[in-house]
Amino acid sequence: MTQPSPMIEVTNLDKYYGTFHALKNIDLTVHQGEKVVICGPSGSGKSTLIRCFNGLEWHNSGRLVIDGIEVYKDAKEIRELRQEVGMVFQQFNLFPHLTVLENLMIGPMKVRKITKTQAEETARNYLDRVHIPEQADKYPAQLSGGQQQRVAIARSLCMETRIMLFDEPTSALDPEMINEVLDVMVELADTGMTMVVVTHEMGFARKVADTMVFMEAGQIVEISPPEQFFTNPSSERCRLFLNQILEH
Amino acid sequence: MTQPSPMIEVTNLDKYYGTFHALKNIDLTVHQGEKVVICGPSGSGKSTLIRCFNGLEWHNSGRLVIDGIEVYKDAKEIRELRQEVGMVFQQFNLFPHLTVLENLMIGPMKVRKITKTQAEETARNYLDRVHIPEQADKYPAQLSGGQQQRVAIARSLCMETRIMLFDEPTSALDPEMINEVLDVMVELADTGMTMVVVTHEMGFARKVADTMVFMEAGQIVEISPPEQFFTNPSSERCRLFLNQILEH
Amino acid sequence: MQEFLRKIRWPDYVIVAVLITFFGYIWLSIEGTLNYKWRWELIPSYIVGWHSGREEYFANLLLQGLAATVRISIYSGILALILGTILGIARCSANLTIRMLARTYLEFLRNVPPVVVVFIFFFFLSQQLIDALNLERWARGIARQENNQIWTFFFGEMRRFPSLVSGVIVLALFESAFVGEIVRAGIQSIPKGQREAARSIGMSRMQELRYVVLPQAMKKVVPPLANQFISLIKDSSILSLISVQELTYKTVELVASSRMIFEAWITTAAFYFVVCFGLSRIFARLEKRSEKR
Amino acid sequence: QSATQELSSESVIETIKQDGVIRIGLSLFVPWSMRDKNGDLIGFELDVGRKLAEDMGVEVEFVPTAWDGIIPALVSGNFDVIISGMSVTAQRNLTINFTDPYAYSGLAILANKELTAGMAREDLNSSDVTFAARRGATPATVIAKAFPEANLLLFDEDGASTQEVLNGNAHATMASQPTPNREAGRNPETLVVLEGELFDPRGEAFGMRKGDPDAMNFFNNWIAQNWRSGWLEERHNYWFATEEWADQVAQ
Amino acid sequence: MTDLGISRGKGQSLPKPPFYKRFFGSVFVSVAIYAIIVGLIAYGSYVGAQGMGYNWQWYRVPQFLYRNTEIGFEWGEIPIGLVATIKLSVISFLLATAIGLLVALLRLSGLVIGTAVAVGFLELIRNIPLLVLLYLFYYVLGPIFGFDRYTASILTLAVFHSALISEILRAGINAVPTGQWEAAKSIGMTPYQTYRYIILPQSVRFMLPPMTGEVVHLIKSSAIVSVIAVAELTTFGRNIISDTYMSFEIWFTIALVYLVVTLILSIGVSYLEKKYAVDQ
Ligand SMILES: Nc1ncnc2c1ncn2[C@@H]1O[C@H](COP(=O)(O)OP(=O)(O)OP(=O)(O)O)[C@@H](O)[C@H]1O
Ligand SMILES: Nc1ncnc2c1ncn2[C@@H]1O[C@H](COP(=O)(O)OP(=O)(O)OP(=O)(O)O)[C@@H](O)[C@H]1O
Ligand SMILES: [Mg+2]
Ligand SMILES: [Mg+2]
Repeated sequence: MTQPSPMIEVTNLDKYYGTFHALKNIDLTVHQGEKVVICGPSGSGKSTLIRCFNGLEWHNSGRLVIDGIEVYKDAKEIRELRQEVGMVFQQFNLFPHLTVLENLMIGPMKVRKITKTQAEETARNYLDRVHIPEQADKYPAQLSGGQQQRVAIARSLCMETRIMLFDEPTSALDPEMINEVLDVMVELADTGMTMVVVTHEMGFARKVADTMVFMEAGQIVEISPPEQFFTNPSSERCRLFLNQILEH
Repeated sequence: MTQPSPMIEVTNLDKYYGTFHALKNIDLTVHQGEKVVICGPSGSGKSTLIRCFNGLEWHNSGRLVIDGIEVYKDAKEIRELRQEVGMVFQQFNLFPHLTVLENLMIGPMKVRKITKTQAEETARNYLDRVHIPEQADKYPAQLSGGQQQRVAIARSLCMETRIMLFDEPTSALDPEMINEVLDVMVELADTGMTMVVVTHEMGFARKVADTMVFMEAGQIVEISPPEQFFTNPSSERCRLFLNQILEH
Repeated sequence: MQEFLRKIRWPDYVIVAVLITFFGYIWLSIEGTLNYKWRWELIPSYIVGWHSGREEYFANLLLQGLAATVRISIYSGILALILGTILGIARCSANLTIRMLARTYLEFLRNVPPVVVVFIFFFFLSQQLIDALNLERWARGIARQENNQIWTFFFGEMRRFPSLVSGVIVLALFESAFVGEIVRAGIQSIPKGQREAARSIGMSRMQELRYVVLPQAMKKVVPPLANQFISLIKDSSILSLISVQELTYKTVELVASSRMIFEAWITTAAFYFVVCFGLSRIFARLEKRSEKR
Repeated sequence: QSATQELSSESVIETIKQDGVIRIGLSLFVPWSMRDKNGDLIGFELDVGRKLAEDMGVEVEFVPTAWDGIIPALVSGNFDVIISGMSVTAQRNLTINFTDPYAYSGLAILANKELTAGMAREDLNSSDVTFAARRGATPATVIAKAFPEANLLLFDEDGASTQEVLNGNAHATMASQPTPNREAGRNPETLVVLEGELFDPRGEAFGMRKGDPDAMNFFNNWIAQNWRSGWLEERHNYWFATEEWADQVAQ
Repeated sequence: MTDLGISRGKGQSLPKPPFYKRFFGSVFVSVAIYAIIVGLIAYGSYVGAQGMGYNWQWYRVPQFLYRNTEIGFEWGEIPIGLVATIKLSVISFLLATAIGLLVALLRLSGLVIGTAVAVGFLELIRNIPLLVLLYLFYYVLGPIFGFDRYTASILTLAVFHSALISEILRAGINAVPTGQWEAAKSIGMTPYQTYRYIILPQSVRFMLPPMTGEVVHLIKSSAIVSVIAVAELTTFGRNIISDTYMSFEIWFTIALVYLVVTLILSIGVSYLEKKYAVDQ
């Protein structure tokens, strides 16, 4: 694998919630076009880490460089950063008072200040990409979970971001709907988007991941390519975790 | 397979929620010691069906005979029925204001009117059986999900019921905890308890089920032994569902 | 301090300026245009005074009123709790008749102004009740006795006992509606799963209520009940309209006798504030502590 | 039992004798009744009530009641009689009975000393003079009738009109005695009560529930006696004309 | 597989619920019993009061609702009072909303002194009885700022309810899930844009029902200004009573008028609540 320019560089990052040490000395580099899958037990800090990547949480020390720009706590800078970094949440977080189309258009129109027609064109384009062009005029509450999550992905894509973060995008879904979302994510991966995904869907990880990251108790315990990660993880804790997950 | 006396007999059962036809013409017999696993897509009526079995819901027409007694909507009789039929819920539903031990003892003491010492003895006995004797004095909120669900199972067992119903007992659990609950259920199955389990854990189903039931849209689409169910289901819908579930 | 000053931003200064102007204006108009003669020095003697006849310290009007307010609040709080719990359970009853009766009572009380409710209850209910029980004679009998200190401690001046009783009844009836709603909300906030679990181990409806629902509901109900108690203390001031001798009424009397309008009302407001605010702090702290446990 | 016997056994006089106590309803109004520095009730009514009880040979119990609830409270039996400086009006009389008056008080003029220096009562009827009064109250109508030439400022409060006179914004106001006397006593350097006959004097009487001739007879006779003996007048003078009691109260 | 006939051998079919249970359980019977009980209570108190010598004069009540004089039709005191009450309430409510918005914004502003002032104001208002507040405004602040009883009542009601309204507004804003803030942030919106396009449109839904409830509350508390004789429904009621001494009849009529008005509004509230719950 050649190594293009790094999109996310984390060095020595620490993060506290009050006195609770949530992230301990994290080092991680994500290159352009790379797909990173993060897994680990509940409470290990996976969400906290990727929320740092688009400034929803602030690190207390260490360096975090996104696309060549170091992230500080500055309202204006961080807003620009967020336009480069899309995020898909476990709970979808669609805007319930707007239709699907409006959900997709509001970001480009209000933040990027593009015209309504242009925004609508982009929105319909991405709705196609997530395979639900026919739902454009419904409200989020009228959609199934899987459809909602695909809208959420499209909403991020509409901002034409260069990096996409996913925080357990399928764990709030019924088993039957997990696939349709994962399929969209696989397609997205094929376009060459830089992706950081927190998930326990190991089938998906096997298919798309360039790098697997295993976290525990706020630390990164293992970073390795998927072949090695699934067959021969270097840490005992990671092996146990995989067994638990894959058994049933 | 010999056919001992039937514990649950459902004939021609229909159930409406208002005008919504939730169960349509259900026929099912569960014999003593038999393990039945029910699966099917969300909203297909699985919960509704087993909730009829211990009178949490009322059928509108048809016959439902539990252990030889036909079930009508009569508060007193149904209470006796419930002492024969235990139920384990998806959300555990432990009593949060009581310790684990008190959770186990309150039923036998207040309903069966046995003495405190006796109740405690039974309770400790069943806590052993679910492998958490050391948690007796904690409150439910202090336990992990898996431990809570095992307490819930023990609580049902303490009533010395003859039939146990499980409604997706593992679906609210973190992946790591599913196993410990399933293990307890497998052990329970080995004791010869009559069990009706709604679950999507097909590994478990393969291991213990005598009969697999597949429901869709309020109807039983398929009843067959597990060998046939997993390898060669007779209905197309069922096959599709299994594919969905087993893929990842 | 440095830290604090650093956090202050320009709108803060605007706010401070507005406040200073406001209070400055009040001060100027009292001192300048109104010619009002402050007599704050008299207020303490109306709280605890030196009795010129009996030659001893005694609780004067304001403190008497405060004591009466506290008594009334406690007694009607207890009564309202009992009535309200019954009402709340009735609201969740399986029987439609009981539910509708409870609902009627409640809607009446919640949709009619407290002032109107107080007058209606006073003239219709409590006076009749007092007459029927012959409370007046009984209370006077006690007031004439030599050793009535205990009675006086609990109920104040025994000759005014009937007025205390009607105050307590009126207030309790009025507040019971709100307590009832709190209890009902508490009962209904218990997840359906809890009732189902109770039922599926064979409990009867009573057992379900007694061992599963009420114990949990009680815990949830305590904080809103505490707040309701504070409301009750405040609402008790309305009783002054039916001449119950509590703090507000005593203040009216004091103002009528001494014309210390400003001082008396400010003092009374401060009394209510201290009692209510103090209680709300205490309740908040207790709640936090019980949460920790 | 004959009808008359029945009537007299239902009289409030009977219950007073039975209970050994007379309950008197009153509402605080200086100097009819007020709280002294000890928080005890004093005033003209209290003297009247105590003497009445003493003459009847029973205890006395005063029931302080808000003014606008005093008649309903009497009707519903909270006390036996109202002795609270209540003047006799036709409207009130439709609902309760009144005895013969036991006191007479009327309106007096309270003037600013400086502004009205050297003026007689008649001089006030001029367009240079400004009166202050409470909107809708009797004084306002009386002023308009007695001093048609003068200006009249209307306020919502009794206190407000006094304050206006005190501040020199109005020459005079009118109020029922003894308020003017007291105000003048409190501010002797600025305020003065103009000499002369009281305006519109009305009688104040005891109020009773209807249909009780026995009590009516008893109270009327008691009032007549004490009027003749001069006791009522003496007490009235003490409370209304003098300031001897002023140091008992924080005025 | 199974013979249904045999299964009867062990357990007899259970009897249906007994007749009396089904009888008392039915809606019609329940409503009938309810009506009987309410009727008995009403009749009992009527006869009871009469027995105590109270002289019911309901026939005198209609003249206070309307009159047909020579001049023509004329509204009575009670409808006039009701209009006054509503006017008083509406003015107070508008003022209260303005003050409440100011206080809520101060609290959410993050300003050090601003927040402290807002909290101080809220605690002060919340811990003083409305009646005492009214006396403070009328007797203490009235002369200072030179306002009359009507202004004093409006200010009292507005200030008292502004504390409650500011809490409603704040709760409405806080009721929008944090996920919405995060989603808006993560597509790069500014705080102002987030408020404008995401938070406020959603929080209106949370605020509308309690705000309507607050109107009902305000109408009820407006009755207290009768204490300082401001012309409104309760004051007129008390005036009528002091003229006619028909306390029972008039109080019941007044209560009924309030009940009708507030019930209509309450029904409106629950309609709003349902409507917005469905949209959700
Ligand atoms: N806002 C917060 N304040 C305090 N502690 C927090 C906060 N958010 C998270 N934590 C704590 O930080 C730790 C890491 O949380 P995080 O959400 O990153 O875990 P996670 O790996 O995403 O877990 P999960 O799989 O359950 O989502 C947890 O112990 C959590 O309790
Ligand atoms: N109390 C109720 N009132 C009205 N409809 C209901 C009620 N309970 C369930 N339903 C409807 O009945 C149908 C069957 O519900 P049920 O809970 O039995 O499904 P399920 O198979 O258990 O689904 P899941 O896997 O999601 O638990 C669903 O469409 C549901 O919406
Ligand atoms: Mg997480
Ligand atoms: Mg279910």
